[in-house]
Amino acid sequence: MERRAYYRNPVLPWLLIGPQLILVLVFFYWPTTQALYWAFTLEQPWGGGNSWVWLDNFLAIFRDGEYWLTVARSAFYALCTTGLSMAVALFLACFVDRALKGTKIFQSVYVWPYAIAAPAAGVAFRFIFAPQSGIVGSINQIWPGIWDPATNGVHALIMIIICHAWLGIGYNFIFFLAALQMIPRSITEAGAMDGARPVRRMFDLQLPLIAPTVFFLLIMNLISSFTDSFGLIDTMTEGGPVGSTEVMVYKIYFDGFKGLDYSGAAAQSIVLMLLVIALTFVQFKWVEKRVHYN
Amino acid sequence: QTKFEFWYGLSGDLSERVQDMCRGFNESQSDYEIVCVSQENYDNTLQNTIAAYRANKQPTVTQIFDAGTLDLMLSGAYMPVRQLMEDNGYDIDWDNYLSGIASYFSTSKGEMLSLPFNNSTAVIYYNTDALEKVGFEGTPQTWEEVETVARAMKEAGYECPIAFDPSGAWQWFEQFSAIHNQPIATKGNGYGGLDAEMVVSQGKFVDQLTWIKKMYDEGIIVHKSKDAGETANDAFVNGKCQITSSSIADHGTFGKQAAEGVHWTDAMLPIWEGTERTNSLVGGASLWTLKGKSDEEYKGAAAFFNYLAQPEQAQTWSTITGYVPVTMAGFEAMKANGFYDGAPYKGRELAIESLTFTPPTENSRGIRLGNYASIRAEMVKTMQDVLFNDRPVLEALQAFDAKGNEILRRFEQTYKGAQLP
Amino acid sequence: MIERSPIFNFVTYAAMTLGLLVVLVPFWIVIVAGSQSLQEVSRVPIVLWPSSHLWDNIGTAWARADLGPKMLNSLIVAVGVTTGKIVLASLSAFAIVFFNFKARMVCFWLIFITLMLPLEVRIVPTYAIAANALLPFQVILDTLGITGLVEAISSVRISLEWNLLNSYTGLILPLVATATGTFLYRQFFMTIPDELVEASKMDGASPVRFFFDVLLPLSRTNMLALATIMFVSSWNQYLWPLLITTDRANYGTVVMQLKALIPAQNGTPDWNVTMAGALIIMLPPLLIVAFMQRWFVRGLITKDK
Amino acid sequence: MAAISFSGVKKRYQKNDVIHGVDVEIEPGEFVVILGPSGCGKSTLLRMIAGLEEISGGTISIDGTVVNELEPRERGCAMVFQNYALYPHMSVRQNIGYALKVAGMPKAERDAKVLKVAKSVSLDPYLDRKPGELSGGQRQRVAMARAMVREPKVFLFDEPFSNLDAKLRVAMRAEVRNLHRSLGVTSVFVTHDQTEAMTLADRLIVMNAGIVEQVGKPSEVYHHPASLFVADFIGSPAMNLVRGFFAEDGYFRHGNGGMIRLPGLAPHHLSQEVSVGIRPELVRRVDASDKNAIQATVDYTEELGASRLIYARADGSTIIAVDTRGDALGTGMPVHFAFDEADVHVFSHDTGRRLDAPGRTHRSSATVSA
Amino acid sequence: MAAISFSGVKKRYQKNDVIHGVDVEIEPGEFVVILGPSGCGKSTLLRMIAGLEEISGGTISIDGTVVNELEPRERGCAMVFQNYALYPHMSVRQNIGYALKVAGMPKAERDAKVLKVAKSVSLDPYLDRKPGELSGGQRQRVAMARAMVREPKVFLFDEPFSNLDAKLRVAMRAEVRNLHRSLGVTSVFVTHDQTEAMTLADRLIVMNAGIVEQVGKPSEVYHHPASLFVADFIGSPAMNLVRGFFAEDGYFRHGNGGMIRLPGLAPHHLSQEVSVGIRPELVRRVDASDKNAIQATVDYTEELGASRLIYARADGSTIIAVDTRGDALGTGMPVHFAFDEADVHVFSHDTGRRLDAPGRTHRSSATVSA
Ligand SMILES: Nc1ncnc2c1ncn2[C@@H]1O[C@H](COP(=O)(O)OP(=O)(O)OP(=O)(O)O)[C@@H](O)[C@H]1O
Ligand SMILES: Nc1ncnc2c1ncn2[C@@H]1O[C@H](COP(=O)(O)OP(=O)(O)OP(=O)(O)O)[C@@H](O)[C@H]1O
Ligand SMILES: O=P(O)(O)OC[C@H](O)CO
Ligand SMILES: [Mg+2]
Ligand SMILES: [Mg+2]
Repeated sequence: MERRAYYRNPVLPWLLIGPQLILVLVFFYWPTTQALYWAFTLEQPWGGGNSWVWLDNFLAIFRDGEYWLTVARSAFYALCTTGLSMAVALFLACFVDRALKGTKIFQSVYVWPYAIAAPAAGVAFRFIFAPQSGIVGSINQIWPGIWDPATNGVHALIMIIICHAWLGIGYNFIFFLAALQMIPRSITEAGAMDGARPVRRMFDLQLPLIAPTVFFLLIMNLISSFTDSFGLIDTMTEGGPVGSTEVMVYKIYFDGFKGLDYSGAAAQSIVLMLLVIALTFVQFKWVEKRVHYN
Repeated sequence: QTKFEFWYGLSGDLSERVQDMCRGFNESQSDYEIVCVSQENYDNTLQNTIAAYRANKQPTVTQIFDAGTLDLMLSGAYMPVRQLMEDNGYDIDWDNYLSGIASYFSTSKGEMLSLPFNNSTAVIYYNTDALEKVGFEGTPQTWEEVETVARAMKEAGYECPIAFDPSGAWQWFEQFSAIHNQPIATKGNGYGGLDAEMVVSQGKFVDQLTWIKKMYDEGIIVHKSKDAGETANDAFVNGKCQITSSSIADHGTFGKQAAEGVHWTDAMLPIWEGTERTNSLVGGASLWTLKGKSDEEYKGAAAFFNYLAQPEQAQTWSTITGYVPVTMAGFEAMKANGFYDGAPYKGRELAIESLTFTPPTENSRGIRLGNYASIRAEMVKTMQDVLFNDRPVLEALQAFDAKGNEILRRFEQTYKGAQLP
Repeated sequence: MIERSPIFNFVTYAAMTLGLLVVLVPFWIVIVAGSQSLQEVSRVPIVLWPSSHLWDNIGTAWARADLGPKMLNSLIVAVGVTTGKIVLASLSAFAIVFFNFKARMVCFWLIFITLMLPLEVRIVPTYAIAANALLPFQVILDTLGITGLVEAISSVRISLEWNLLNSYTGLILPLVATATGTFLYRQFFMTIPDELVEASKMDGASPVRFFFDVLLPLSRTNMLALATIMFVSSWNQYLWPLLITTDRANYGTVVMQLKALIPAQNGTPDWNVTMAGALIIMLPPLLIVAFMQRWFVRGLITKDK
Repeated sequence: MAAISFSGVKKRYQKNDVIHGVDVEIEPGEFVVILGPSGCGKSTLLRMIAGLEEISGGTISIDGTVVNELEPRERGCAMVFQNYALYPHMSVRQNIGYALKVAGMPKAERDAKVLKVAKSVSLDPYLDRKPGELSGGQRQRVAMARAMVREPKVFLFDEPFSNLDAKLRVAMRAEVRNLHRSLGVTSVFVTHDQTEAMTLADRLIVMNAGIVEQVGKPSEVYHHPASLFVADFIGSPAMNLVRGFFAEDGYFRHGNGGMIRLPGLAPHHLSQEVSVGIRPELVRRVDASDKNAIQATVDYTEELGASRLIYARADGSTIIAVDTRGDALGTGMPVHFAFDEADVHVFSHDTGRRLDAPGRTHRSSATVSA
Repeated sequence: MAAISFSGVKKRYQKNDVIHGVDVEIEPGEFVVILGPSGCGKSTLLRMIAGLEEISGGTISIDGTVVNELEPRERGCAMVFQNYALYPHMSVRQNIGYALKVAGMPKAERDAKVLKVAKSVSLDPYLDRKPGELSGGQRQRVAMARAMVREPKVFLFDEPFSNLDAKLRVAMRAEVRNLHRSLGVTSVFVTHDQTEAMTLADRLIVMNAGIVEQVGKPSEVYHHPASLFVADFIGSPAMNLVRGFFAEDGYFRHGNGGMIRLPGLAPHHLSQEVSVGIRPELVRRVDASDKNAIQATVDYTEELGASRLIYARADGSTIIAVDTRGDALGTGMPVHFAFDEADVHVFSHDTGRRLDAPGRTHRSSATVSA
């Protein structure tokens, strides 16, 4: 949308936008440039100096089987949390969209998980899923060892995925509900007149019509799976056992700040940033083509 | 009055003891005020020190664990302790330090770079009631005996004969290698240069880990860790587990925390029958003075070091924790006092005995590997991998060596051209 | 809705109730466990009904994790970030939307790109600046030769330094720098009809006057929405405070303290204390979201268009 | 048998009644237009036929079957929505064929049918476009094709032209008329636009506030409004209406004090408050000499091109007249009007219903007699 | 001296010219309406007066001062926007008083002035409401009061009624008219609604595609359109227009093969392609016996209540006529039309301009002669 009414002033806009630009330059562009520099050098942990190594850092991570495992794990993690969270949220939004009496109460509670800090949820879910504690513990009493995220990597991953998905429910729900409510009621009614039953309408009409939202959420969830996962993993498993819950962000943190390999971490960071930019770019391409209601 | 900071990596009870110490120093004089900040654990202390140093906000004194020693040595970020003390007019008898300890923190020429402070070694702890129950007199000295008593305990209904925490790579792996005179890396565990290579998969630790795995599968060794909700130490002091291996530093804590009715004792780490025991590795940490502070602050630091070196202080510190006295004189004095003869301190002398069992060999004098903290973390993963994921031991250790070599090469490249001091 | 059969209605309520359980059970467990004694919480299976020890546990957690000063820190950071974002975002969005200057789109994209990359993703780069936030300017001055020039003239060596480690500035500023707010404001400003701008021009108002008299009052609800979102997200920050504060005692935030509350750090599996601690830590943002629901939902939604 | 029959149909939303009991029969093949002001319940009534709205009371039958409890898909109605409600993500072909697809018709058969219908409304060149790529008129036609393809028993239209511009509306009106003529399917069309209603309807249902005011042919409704509401609502400019009493002297005395001689009507409506009305186009401008002339003062005139509207005041009431005489009139000038008593309508003020003198029917079509 | 004068005013956006050079003088106190189809540049022209749009070429003067370079606030214009553009967060009082506040007028003085203006448009009971709490017509009045309070030299209106419903439009029309009459300020009013334009204007400016097609009184524009565009654009239903040639035999032969006898016009327009037109209301329905009768076949009719439109075909062209006779006509029935030659307009096909026979002026107002 282009505006018609503008102000013209040679100085004022710069004064207005200046502070923000400075912050962005200082905390984003400069550091990113510097990280880029790190990624092409070997930086001494104590900052004593560095040497230019061209693409060695990138080659090192790309040659590292474990790195690819982490990438694959991140992808798996992202897909699972995204899928699970969006499915639950969509399911709820569809029913809430029927707007029966009292729906408002359900609706407002569904938003709550949005407010919870990932580490807080992590701590809570860690208790819920602790093998010896009271909730899952009873199952373990019946079948000993059936659930043990402390030693079983798969269990640990499942535990984090569930927690992450839970955290995302609120956000996804809001967007789905808004998208569903934005569909003109007459389209649903036209579907009903055409003989389609609710489930059929869901798949033939509502889902395709909220496709842009689905896609937007897909991207936002994928991005959030790179970010929120840190707090969860750090409070729940610290990447273990045996690195089975180590995802890309966690590895960056771990290699960089725990392993003191700033250069390797910087290279990983650059890769991750490119990945996220690529995802966002894909979304924008899609949004351009988004469906319009007439 | 000059204020200066001291960061340390102890927490819980030990952290309280450090604070006592700091208070003592502050009360003993009025020129300086030391501010002691706990960074929770050794890893954090190293990381935070580095972060702070890069930001020019470093403390004057920081406590760095054994595994970070080489990192510090090459950092160029420290002021050698010997020089510090000389500059400020303190005369310290550097030769009085236990030789194993001194060599860990000194250059190849013997110059001490950091001040040994809380030093330890690993021992094994037994629940004496459990030993009694299975009819074992004294304490097992070999792994064969350990296996026998542990099996017997299992028979006798103890659910957790041996507590094992994979994050205890130090005691289970490094100390094992040292007392069995096994190299971890070539070039004398790195003392010979930055180009050392890992050799763990070629030594006795392969069998040791195989044994651990076997015991674990039989339920004789039980996994206890923070992740699992209870650490090995906690399980031991609660009486849930009967045998554990840990630092002598915990001797004091165990004494305080042992649940009612839990009786315990310690022993030198067991060795396998048919092997010669070598001295064990010095553990714990030393105090490093960082560059970039004012002369006044250095004066304070020197005064603090001097305070710590006073025989009374050294003795108090050893008493309230389990850390060994770091000077010959201190040890002799305490022995002469009869400190080690009765409860609750009996057993601590074993640490010194272990540390000085033989003159240090190439493999037991210490570890001089770059970014060793990361290598140790890899060992933790490796042990978990074997235990939890049934990864074949040899394969796992070969992978560990490979990974370790990567870290070493990276370190070598990062400090290209640097010489070990 | 068209199909109004009672069965379908029943299915709807059943599904919604199921959803309610999914969302609420974790909260419930936190409250239940947080109110039990050590014995109760260690019981297997656990009794899923609150007990009477909530205050004790909160007290213990409060002391153990030193939550008093940490709460204050969290509050300072959250309020600081929120205010900073709102001020900067509204000003820059105003410039981008209502002024026709050449670099408008360039500025927009410069800011916008940062939106795609949350702090966690660019943690290493951002950390690189923590030591001295003014380094970029120093480098610019150095390369332009200004440093040398000034030194030659006045024999004062310009050395800009601004350390962020262990400071509120360090906790706040990098978070303020993200583009979310600018973007939200831009979206909102775009919906202001041209005629309103023109009417104010006809009425003789200057741009600044327009901003304060018309734009700000109109964006009140948006401001609330944005404030809620920002408050929640900055309160919930974890990784950045973790890195930037080595001095946890003085600059730690509550969320960082969660880890300190997990049992096995201290021996006994006193999950009751942990949960009580988690409860107070998650409460402030939860309350805000619950109360501001109406506005913040609107704010969230406008984010995507 | 009626195609659609309403019997005592009521609708209530929560607390407020919206339809107060409608009884109407719609004959097979008829084109019925429901006309009324905004909010009077037109859409509600239509949507009750379609099954999109529950019926709170009474029954609706289609082809003799009570449909109250049937789902929309079971009623055999097709509907054209105000904003067309096309499926924006489907091509024209898919839009038109969706109902058939849902019904499980094989693809080949379906495509043939869609093509046939599309041709009949000249949409065949656009079958692969999305609705977003069509003009307003074309979209409108897709909506109609979608309704037609199901061969419904009843066509329902809810203000289908309200989003179109004036020119297109006229064109679409013609299309709907042709469509109805060629298919002969019973149709119900809702609008609040008089011109649309008048030009399309076989029969009009005029509604007001949930009540059916009049049912009848358009000309009947125009010339013979059954109630004060209809008289006022239909026709633009609106009918001149004044309230007052007839007196025995043959005069009508209105509220503002003036009087009009209406000797033919007066005797029949004595002693009750009534409103009398006459359409502006039946008010003739006459010379001052005309014996029945009412004198008035010009308030203002509105130029309409072919004619002009005169707003004038006489005895405190405003009179609107359509003037086709060429001579200009300025504000404040005197002007004279006359009309035929036969063109005057009388309504009870109490009931709002039309009052016809016994044995007298209003002439059913107007003649301009200037 | 003209209140507003345009001299060679041009506007170009990036690449495309939107106003191609306008020269018009607006007299003090005049009410001028700019009328034209959507996109023809009406708003652009108005906004150039207001100073909201830069002037790309030519000059605009207000009261003799060239205002090209002045800021909006310096031009002494007030504007009423299409959607009113009220400040939604301010009360009516604040809305009206905002310009005064910006100008720095003390509160007491300001309040008095606002009250006075508000009273004059009957807004005083609503002074403390927000625009959201007002009806459409009230908002409209706030917009006007806001413009009035500044006592501008010129009032500008940009389609101020386009968001109102039909009844309200008529009422607001009257208000604007009264306002203008009582204030006597020069006003420029933009609309694309003919009725609005015709009924409001002292003078009309008809625009098309950035060009002024005609400037004149409403009746002049209606009865004497200066171009084919104006002829076609003004009037509803539109003028009947056919293209063809006049022949020496006194006949007009149109493109579809038919011919019409126009002996009076033919000699003047020989050998050039022209369009001839006649307004539907000047086409009389006559009996078959009428000597000038043109025979046609009814296509369909549209009932308008007072009258009906007949759409018929004769010789391949469509003729629209307004019929007020009472007898019904069905599709396909024959019908006969006649008209006066004097009512016929002739336009050059090349230039689109009106062609008048030398010495002949079109009679300036129509008389229905049925
Ligand atoms: N879902 C609803 N809940 C409550 N009242 C409603 C609902 N839908 C409609 N109404 C009310 O019912 C009355 C009739 O509405 P309806 O939509 O049938 O009017 P309409 O004649 O179609 O008007 P329009 O010409 O504006 O479309 C209105 O007063 C409206 O406010
Ligand atoms: N900012 C702009 N940039 C480019 N072209 C523009 C701009 N504003 C208007 N136009 C073009 O100028 C022409 C005239 O626009 P204007 O708004 O004056 O039309 P209008 O006569 O007021 O139409 P309407 O009745 O639809 O309001 C249109 O073709 C329009 O597309
Ligand atoms: O627990 P401590 O202090 O004896 O130290 C053990 C190890 O040496 C740490 O690396
Ligand atoms: Mg309706
Ligand atoms: Mg316009």
